[in-house]
Amino acid sequence: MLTKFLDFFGWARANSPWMVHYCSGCCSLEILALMGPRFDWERYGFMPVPSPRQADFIVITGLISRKVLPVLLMTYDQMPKPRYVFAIGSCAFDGGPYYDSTSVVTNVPEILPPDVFVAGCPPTPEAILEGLLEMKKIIREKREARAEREGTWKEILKQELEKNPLLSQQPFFVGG
Amino acid sequence: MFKMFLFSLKNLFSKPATLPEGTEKPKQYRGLIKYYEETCIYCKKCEMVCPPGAIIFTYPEDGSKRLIFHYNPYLCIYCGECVRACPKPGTLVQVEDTAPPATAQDKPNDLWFEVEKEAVESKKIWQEARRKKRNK
Amino acid sequence: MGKKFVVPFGSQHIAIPEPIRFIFTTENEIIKSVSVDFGYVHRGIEKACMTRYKYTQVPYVVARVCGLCAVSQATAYCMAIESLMDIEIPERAKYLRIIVHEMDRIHSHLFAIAHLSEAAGYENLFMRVMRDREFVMECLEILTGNRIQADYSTIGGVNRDLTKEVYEILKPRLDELERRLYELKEIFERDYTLQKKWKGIGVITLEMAQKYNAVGPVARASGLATDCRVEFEYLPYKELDYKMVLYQEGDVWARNMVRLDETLVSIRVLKNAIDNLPEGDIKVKVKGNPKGEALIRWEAPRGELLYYVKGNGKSVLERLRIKTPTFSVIPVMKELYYNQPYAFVPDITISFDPCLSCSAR
Amino acid sequence: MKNFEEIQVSLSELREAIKRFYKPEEWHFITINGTDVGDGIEIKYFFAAYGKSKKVKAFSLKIDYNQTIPSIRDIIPSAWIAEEELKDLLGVNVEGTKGGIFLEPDSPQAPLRKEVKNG
Repeated sequence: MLTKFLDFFGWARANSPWMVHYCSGCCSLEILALMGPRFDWERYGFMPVPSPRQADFIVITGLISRKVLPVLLMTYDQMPKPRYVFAIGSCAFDGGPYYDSTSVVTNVPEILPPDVFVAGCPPTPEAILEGLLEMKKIIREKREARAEREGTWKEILKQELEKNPLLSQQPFFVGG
Repeated sequence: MFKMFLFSLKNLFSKPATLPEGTEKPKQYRGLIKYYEETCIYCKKCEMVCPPGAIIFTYPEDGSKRLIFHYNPYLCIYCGECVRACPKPGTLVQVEDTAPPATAQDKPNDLWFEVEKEAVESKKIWQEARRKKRNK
Repeated sequence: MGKKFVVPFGSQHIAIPEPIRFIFTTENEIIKSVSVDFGYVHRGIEKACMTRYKYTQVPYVVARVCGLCAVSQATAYCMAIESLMDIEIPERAKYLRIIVHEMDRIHSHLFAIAHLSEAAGYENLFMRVMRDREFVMECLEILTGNRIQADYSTIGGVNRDLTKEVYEILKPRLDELERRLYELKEIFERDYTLQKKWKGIGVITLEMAQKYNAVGPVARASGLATDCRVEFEYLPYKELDYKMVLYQEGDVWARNMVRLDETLVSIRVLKNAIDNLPEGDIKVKVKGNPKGEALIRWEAPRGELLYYVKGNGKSVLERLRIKTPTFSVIPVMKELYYNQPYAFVPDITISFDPCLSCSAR
Repeated sequence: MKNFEEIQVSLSELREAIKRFYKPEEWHFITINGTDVGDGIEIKYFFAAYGKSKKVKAFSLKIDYNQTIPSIRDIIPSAWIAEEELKDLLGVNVEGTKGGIFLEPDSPQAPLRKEVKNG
């Protein structure tokens, strides 16, 4: 009986995954195209929300630079569990064309491993939608997010905060 | 405001703009790279021109000339520069498919980092083998 | 004299599409001082183009500077190298470049309009503009093979030809888009809510635009006539009945209307270009390495784009400098916030159509 | 082929020259560009004429790595952004810049210098 009831939560979550819109690269345009009427992701229950506090998953759109990494990790830190990571674009994979640049984080999959990764430069909305449906399955089966299991993001965030204590004094910051 | 309201009313009764699931892609899409080994001359021009380094050749241990082609669809930016750089037309072809979404089980990045390491190491072994062959 | 509050805006914020950070000090909701930090997406493209990539590879890398104006970046770089190496490209390639470049402008402007209407709380209009934008996105995909990163221009010409079948698909779509855009213009001109929300907000006067060197639609909305398509003749815009759009008001509404009118002008140029496409090759072969220095000023969707290239006879450039349009409007944006109520900040910010991943490079 | 006019100035006359030349109604200040040429840094101030005149002018000067250049933001108020960039990416000392807009403190400073290697 109890397990059935818990299943209900997975089903409910999977049918209304909300996203925090975290844009850092040019792939975020295709996410906006998804919001439009032509690809219409709301028919599957996806929705952008303004605050990470309400979000179920975060989208890494393209590259992550060093300066933006603490912002990303803090945004992720503020999300309630269970939380999932969705990454699109070659830059999120290995830095893409900037793989030897000194100011781009090339090991994002180690720091914050995505649960679903969609390739492309940028991927088409159809491909992103396919990936999102894949993630719906993961939420449905209540698999643990990969970032919680094997990511090193907690240590990295701690290091970043030690390096730059001003970050933690932001009005909306709650450490975790 | 009234005009917009009229448009909205009209939209209620017109055909939806949303593409239904499983709509076919336009034919001209630039997608994955396909490799046909029969005509390859192993000049490695594609490896040199690729901006993100999504094409890597590893070297066989026995020192033969047939290099092994590796291609990472998740790193590729689909610019098509390798196809244009290829001196033998037909060896590399750009098709319309895209890479399927990768989940945690696939771990494409870990495998790829191994290939990158292997390319450096196997080159040394290959050169050694070549030298031995030549000395014979 | 009220109490002072410090309000951070960004770097992760729902109203702005990309990471930029403003720290406003407000007094009774009126902004008294601003500090701005914008280099969140710095990724060293210039350095990579100066150390690792050959000059023939660079067009594909600089296209990734920005998603919305990817075509402009690559085209501007190619034209800079062509003027440095004295390459004359075929007439057909010039027309094809105009076609793709104007399509890029249309989708970028429509995106900005949609985003601005969403910030005004007009979700219905956002959906409508995004729906119209898909017409041109599909045209781009059919013509170039990708919706955003076209990778169309290359040094010495373009990569793909416009075939007969593509022409058959493009033509009706553009007609349909034009009809819908005229409807849209009527809405923007007449709508009561938008007039209330946008008219007289965030006014940039002509003197201010000149003093802070504004570019692109921001400058043209204030009556400052600056448009590189008119000033320089790299591509045959004159033959295609191109006219500059000028508004005098300088407020949020005028900036929006400049963008909307420019899309209409672009469609006219586009149709003329498609109909009068000359026959011939699309590419010339390029030999040798660049030597010397050249610059190009080019009109990207957001304004003036500067590419400065310096070569020293090797295959890797010695210097590549990209000055993107948003980089130039940040000073006037910062100045505009003074003595404005905090509630106007999202509207003013988005009316500039900021692209920070451009300006940080 | 060079397609712009270049005027050589020295470090001491730079401010005076720009002050005499620049009129906001006629000239559009584009940007400042710095190039590491091996034995110093070449700095160019680009201006373009409004209207149909197709003119681009550049004031250029060459400085040593540790020389300080004067700020021009009281003449051209929008120049601060380009000066901050010079300071961050090329390590040029410009009066009145604070730095740190583009780079993190722990990443290599002045990445556009020739001695800084990528990767």
